[in-house]
Amino acid sequence: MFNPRDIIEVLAANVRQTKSPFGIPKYMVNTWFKDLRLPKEGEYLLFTGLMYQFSPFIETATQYLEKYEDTETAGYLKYAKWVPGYISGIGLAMMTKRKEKRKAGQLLKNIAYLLHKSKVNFGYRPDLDNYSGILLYDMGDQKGFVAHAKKVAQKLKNAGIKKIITIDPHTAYALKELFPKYTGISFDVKPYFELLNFEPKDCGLEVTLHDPCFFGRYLKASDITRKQLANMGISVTNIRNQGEFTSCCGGPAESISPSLSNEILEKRVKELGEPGKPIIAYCPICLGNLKKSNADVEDLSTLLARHA
Amino acid sequence: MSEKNQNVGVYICYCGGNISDHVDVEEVRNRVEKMPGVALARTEMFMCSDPGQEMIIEDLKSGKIDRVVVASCAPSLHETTFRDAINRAGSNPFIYEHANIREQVSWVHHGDTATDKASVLIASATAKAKQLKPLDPIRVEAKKHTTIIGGGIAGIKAALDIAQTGIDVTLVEKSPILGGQLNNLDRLAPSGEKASEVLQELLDQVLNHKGITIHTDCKIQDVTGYVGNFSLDIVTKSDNKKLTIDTGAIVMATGSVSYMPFEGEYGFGRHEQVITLKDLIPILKENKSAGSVLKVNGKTIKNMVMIHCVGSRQIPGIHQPKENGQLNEYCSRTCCAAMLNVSNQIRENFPETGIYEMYRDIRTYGRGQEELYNQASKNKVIFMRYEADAQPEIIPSPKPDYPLQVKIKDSLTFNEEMEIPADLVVLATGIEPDDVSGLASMLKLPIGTDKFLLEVHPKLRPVEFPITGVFLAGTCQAPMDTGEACNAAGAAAVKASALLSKGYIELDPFVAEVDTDKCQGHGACVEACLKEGALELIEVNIEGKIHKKARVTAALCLGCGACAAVCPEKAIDINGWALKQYEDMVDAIVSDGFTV
Amino acid sequence: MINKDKEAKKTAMKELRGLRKSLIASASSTMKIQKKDIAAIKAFLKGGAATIPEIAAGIDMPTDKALWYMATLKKYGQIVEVQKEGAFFKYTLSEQEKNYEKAEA
Amino acid sequence: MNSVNLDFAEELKEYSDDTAFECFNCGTCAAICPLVHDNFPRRMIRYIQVGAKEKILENSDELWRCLHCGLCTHTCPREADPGEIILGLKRFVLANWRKS
Amino acid sequence: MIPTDIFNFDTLVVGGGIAGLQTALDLGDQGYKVAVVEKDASIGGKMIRLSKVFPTLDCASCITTPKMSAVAHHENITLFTYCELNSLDYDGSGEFQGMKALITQKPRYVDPVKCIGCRQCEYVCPVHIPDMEQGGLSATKAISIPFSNAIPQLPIMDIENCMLCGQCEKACPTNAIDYLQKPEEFLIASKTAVVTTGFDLLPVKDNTQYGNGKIPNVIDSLQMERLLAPHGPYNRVLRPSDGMEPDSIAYVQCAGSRDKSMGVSYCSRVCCMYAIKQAMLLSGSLPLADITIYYMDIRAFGKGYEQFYQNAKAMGIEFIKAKVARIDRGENGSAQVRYELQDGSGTATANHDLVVLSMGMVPGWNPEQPVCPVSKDTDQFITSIKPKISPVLTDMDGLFVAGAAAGPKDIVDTITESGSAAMEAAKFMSKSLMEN
Amino acid sequence: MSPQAKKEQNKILILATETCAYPGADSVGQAHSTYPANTYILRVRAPVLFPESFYIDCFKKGISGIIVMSCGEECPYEGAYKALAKRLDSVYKKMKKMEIDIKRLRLTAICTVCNRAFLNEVKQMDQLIREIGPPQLMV
Repeated sequence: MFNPRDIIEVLAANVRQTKSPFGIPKYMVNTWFKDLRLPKEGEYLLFTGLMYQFSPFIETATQYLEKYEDTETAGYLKYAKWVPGYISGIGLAMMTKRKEKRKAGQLLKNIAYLLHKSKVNFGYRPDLDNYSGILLYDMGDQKGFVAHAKKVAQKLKNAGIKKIITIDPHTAYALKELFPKYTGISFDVKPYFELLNFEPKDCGLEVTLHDPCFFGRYLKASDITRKQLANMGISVTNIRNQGEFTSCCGGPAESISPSLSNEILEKRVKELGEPGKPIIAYCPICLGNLKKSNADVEDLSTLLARHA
Repeated sequence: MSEKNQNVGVYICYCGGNISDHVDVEEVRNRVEKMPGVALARTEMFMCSDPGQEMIIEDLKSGKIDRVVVASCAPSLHETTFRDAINRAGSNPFIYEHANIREQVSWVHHGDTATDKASVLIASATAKAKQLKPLDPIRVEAKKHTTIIGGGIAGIKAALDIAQTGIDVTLVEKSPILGGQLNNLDRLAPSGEKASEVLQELLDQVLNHKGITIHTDCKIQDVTGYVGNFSLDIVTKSDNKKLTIDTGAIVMATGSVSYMPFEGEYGFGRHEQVITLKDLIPILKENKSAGSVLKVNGKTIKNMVMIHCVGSRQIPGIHQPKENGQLNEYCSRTCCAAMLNVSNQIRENFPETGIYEMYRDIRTYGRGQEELYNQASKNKVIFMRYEADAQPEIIPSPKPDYPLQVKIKDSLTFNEEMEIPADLVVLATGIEPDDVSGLASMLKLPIGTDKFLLEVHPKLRPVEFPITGVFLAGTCQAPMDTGEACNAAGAAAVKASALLSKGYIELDPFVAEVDTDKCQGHGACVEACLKEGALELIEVNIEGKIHKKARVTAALCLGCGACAAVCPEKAIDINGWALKQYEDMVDAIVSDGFTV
Repeated sequence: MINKDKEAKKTAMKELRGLRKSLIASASSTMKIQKKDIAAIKAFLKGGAATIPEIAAGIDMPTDKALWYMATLKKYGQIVEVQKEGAFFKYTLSEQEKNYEKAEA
Repeated sequence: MNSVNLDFAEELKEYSDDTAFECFNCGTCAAICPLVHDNFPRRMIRYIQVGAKEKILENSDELWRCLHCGLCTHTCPREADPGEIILGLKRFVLANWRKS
Repeated sequence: MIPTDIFNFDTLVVGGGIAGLQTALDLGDQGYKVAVVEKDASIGGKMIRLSKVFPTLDCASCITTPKMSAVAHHENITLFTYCELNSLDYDGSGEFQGMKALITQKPRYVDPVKCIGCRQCEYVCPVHIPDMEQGGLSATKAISIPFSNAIPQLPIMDIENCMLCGQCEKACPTNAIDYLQKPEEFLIASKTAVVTTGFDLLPVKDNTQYGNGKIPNVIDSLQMERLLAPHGPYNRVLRPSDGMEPDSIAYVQCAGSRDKSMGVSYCSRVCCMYAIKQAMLLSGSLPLADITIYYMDIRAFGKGYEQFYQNAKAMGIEFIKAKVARIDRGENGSAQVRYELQDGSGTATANHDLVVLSMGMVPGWNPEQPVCPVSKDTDQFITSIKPKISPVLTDMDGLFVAGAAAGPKDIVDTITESGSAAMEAAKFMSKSLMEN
Repeated sequence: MSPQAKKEQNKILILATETCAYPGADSVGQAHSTYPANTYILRVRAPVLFPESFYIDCFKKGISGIIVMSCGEECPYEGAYKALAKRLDSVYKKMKKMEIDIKRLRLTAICTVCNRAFLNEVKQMDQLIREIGPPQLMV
């Protein structure tokens, strides 16, 4: 296990310097929208929080960290914070495969497509789409989080944004629960799948849904995804640990202890695998982590886009 | 028993196949018909049906029979049905005997053996029936008056309940005032009513009720009599005035006292800062001081420790018994909620006074009590848990800012030894029954090993004593809170009211009866009798000679038959269940029905 | 008069059967399965006393279901519990049932 | 032997709601936690209750093994919100580190 | 529709469990005319379904049956079993001013006058259904008398599972089968009413932590009562998954009680004692089995209870202070419980052949407008307006409550409270008598 | 009386208390559990009624075995059970003197639903008297 103190300081410094926990400049990460002609204005603002975009980089970072966990080198990590964030971040970016990056981008494109097909009036502003700071909050760096969140929220407020569509559970939680509490700025926040509206059809599929902790438990949104799937004729097999009782995939532990993360992942995959159906995730961290297990996993947006 | 031949009518039921599938009912009838003493034997598809019952009534009315045997299902199902039918025929219902040929024959035996056994059982029932005689319920005149002993909350409530149904009540209290333990309490857990207001609400009604006479400052000197007709001699303590109360029933509501810690128990008596919860409550009641910190005897209480289970849940070999050897192994039931209630009051009124509660198990079992516990947690009362064999230790504090330090091996903190500084240590002392041994021996009331008065059965007869007409309510029975004591009082009151409402009491006719001709006055029966006062030897003048004869007080007789077993002359027997009857039944069984 | 009552009852019963059609169908299919299951258990027990796991394995039935039938057949006197083997009890056909079987044959 | 610290709760207030006192130490959170099997998070909560600040700082690395999955909070019989308590402790410990 | 049948009584007792029976007896003995309305096919309530009762360990049936039969034979008491209470309210409009209860007699499809309780119908019925009187652990027939000592001894036909095959009709010796029976409504007018509607257990299926009732050999405490009862489904204690005699049995206390996350924040009051009692009975019938009780606080508060608890400890029953956090399917039919070791040595899992959940108690009846306007407390049990002076008083004049309808309660406290309710009802009636 | 009626020589007399054992025997009937038919159950209020001579006389009359089924300590008659137990002790003494096998007399507690215990008692007594036959004390 890495010394948490070192990790937090690295992340905090990165966010401070680059607005990104991994020190990767936004222009290098957020590219998915470029060949789409998305409107800038709309009733809703699509706010990705960059979580999906980060996921391939996190994977690379984890592979890197895994090698050094519990070795002497682990101790050197603390020097990382003296290296300007963007340098290490660019390094990370270079190490990450292009194919993985493209895949992550495709998920976002799918979501834009789904919203569009559901006739949701939304716009996208890359300048307003920033990392929410949630990792700092989770790590206990309250000051760092609040400072960052205030900047992000203020920017949105200044742009006159009131309604926001989020994609991943962490960003959704940050915007819905934490921003009002710590920045004093509130928005009407909805996860994208709440706004989808398709003609009912019968796909005749069966899947197992992995509810992320934040959607399942904190935001109690797992019924909405089930309703959407039911509408498509996709039935969800019930497992014991779902909805408010969902189990962690182990993803968030990656940065602190990759081996612990793997241990939890193994347990969760066993639970999800029991019905023997394809596993559907709807959180970039869960998706990335579950994929490590060789299980048949895909993102909710991919499934929906294929059948919508 | 008269020797004249009785005419027994025997009625055998087919039970729609239930019996007749296994028992050859007609064959049984043939055999029974020939038995001596049997006037007639009939069969019917359903004896319990109207035509079946009518048949019996007809035969009785026409005078063909004067004893009835029905052979059918278990007596628990239809004994009363047939007794009622006989009653309707104008006959005495006790000339009836039941033969159980379904549950104990056709449902458990098959073929010829079933038929044979049914015949024998009927023969035996017939043998008994021939010995039956008409019986009348025993009626005892009863005074429509109840005496309540003890003027605490249970006594007051019972008095009021009984009086409101129209029965006169006398309430006897040993102290000069009514109210008992409620006088020592402040806010009642869990709902926080003021004890004084609860008490006053009842007192107002009791004092104004015309049917209730109150004697305070009184002692009971003697009790005589039996149900419906008790007599109590009481005397006032201050001026020695004597008084006799004639009463139909008695309710024991003698209440309880608080456990007194021995010197040194948790530092009690050695450190002035160690007090009992009972001592703390009046301090809180009077403590009107504003400010955010509790003051006791002028001293600021920054932090206090409350210790549960003092004088309760004691374990032999671990706890120290009292001088009389008594160990309170029971739970005092009320202290957990009372402690939490006080803790909440203190934390809410004096937020700068910290509280540590040390417990073995938190027993907030009652309605609203768990909420009290939760509230205490919300109020930041800190709980620590000790095992019975590792009690907290109170020592003088090594630090100057607190007088005491409490050491505890806290199982909630992973069995670590903890030290808590304290300005005050409060002991939750348990409930002990008030000493009523004198009264109990006067009334022959049983006392349990826990020294509380002992009811007949906690579920069948929870507010009754084996002595008919004497009831119990409240904390003389076991620890209970105000609401529970009032419930117990209501339950005792309803029993007393039901008993006395008619002005007389009907008792079972199945009591012992002495054949005075046969009785030689040996007195063996009196010795064997299980119920004091039910049997006695009296002297009778027969033709100028004094003879000793046994006499039964029917109102006290249990009807167990212990007397019948020991009489060398067979001069005493139980009506309806006589030994002689059983002997005849056995004869019928051994002879397979021939000697009936 | 009696005939008239009989007719009326017949019509009412017919109506009732119509009304409860789906319930009756599901009850009879349940009954058929039960009959088969019970017959299988009894047939197996003709080969001698057996424990629940043995019966279940022998007739390919889940153990909990086998126990459920066993408890029921025991209650209605068709099966009796005999000796214990390890942590399990053995069950066999009751005398009554054996006689009945004989009579059938 | 541990002396209780009566003032720690006050110190912690800055970082966390004081729901720790609502905990009645049933241990559900510790047994349900999928990540840490060492009496965590109850150990931390109990340390808050008895004011064992040093113990918390000594064992602080454990806090970051919590992923904030929320299962403890979801199953807490008293609704003491262990998940948030741990988050609060992270803040407290981090602030302590940064101070030193 | 206004029912034409109106029955007049002094008191209506709603619920024929031990509380209702005791209330009825205490009123009947004083000469009041009492109606007892029971929703089940037999009176006796939960108590008649129990094995033995604490702390005396006498058999529940032996205590309940005499009270049941006393009520059934009482000249002042009338039983209405298998009846649904549709509404209960004070009615001051007409000539009669008092409680009016609208009741539906549910059809048994058996003529109660003709039936002699011979059970021939049950023997011939070809359809087996789970016997809920036995916790579903064995079967009964689609027409059956609910249990051996039921009062009245009348069978009930379960039309959901009846094929209308006519076999019962043929077998009945008294032509009591009536397939065409219809529900019948009637009114009971009474001066007072006592609600003794008792409790239910929280359903295991709603409890995810303990497996939603899907883990084999995890049963609730009432099912365990049946396993221990002399007339139980197996006549001995076996685990339901495969009939094995369990070697290790665990009790999970506060399953749903004292637990806001599971829906009941209050203490269910009786679970500690019945778990200890069952543990004692088990160690009697399975002397070699290991028995463990996982608990938070042992609440042995009543007369003789603490001594009972200490005896259980001395008998070798293991008490572990821990709240079980979750139960999982274990190996070979066992169930695995997970709990914290409170001494600080981490967490543990333990495998048991049989796990009994001491599920929390919830009200057996939910009076809601317009059925009955009596108030409920936050705990959903009927509010007691004078919890100190008389816990049986509700906010409706003339309507009283007793037993578990006024909060979880053991049998001893229930019987006492029932006496108290009978007293209040009697006082209410004699008061109005004097006023008139 | 048909000739086949008198064929059972080994009779068991059961004294069953009205509140416990007698309904217990009924409960066995409700369960349709069979037991030997040579059992004759007498409903009694409290067996303390029977003097020592009653038991001896029964044996003299030809009863092979007697089972006293009481309520045990839960007897509704306070103190009766103790007196009964004492009574039976002296009956045993007399039986020994008269060389009657004391196993012919059993005291047991049977509750209203003690089916298994009831059946056991009857079975054991039946086995016993089948082994040793009726008492040879005929007067």
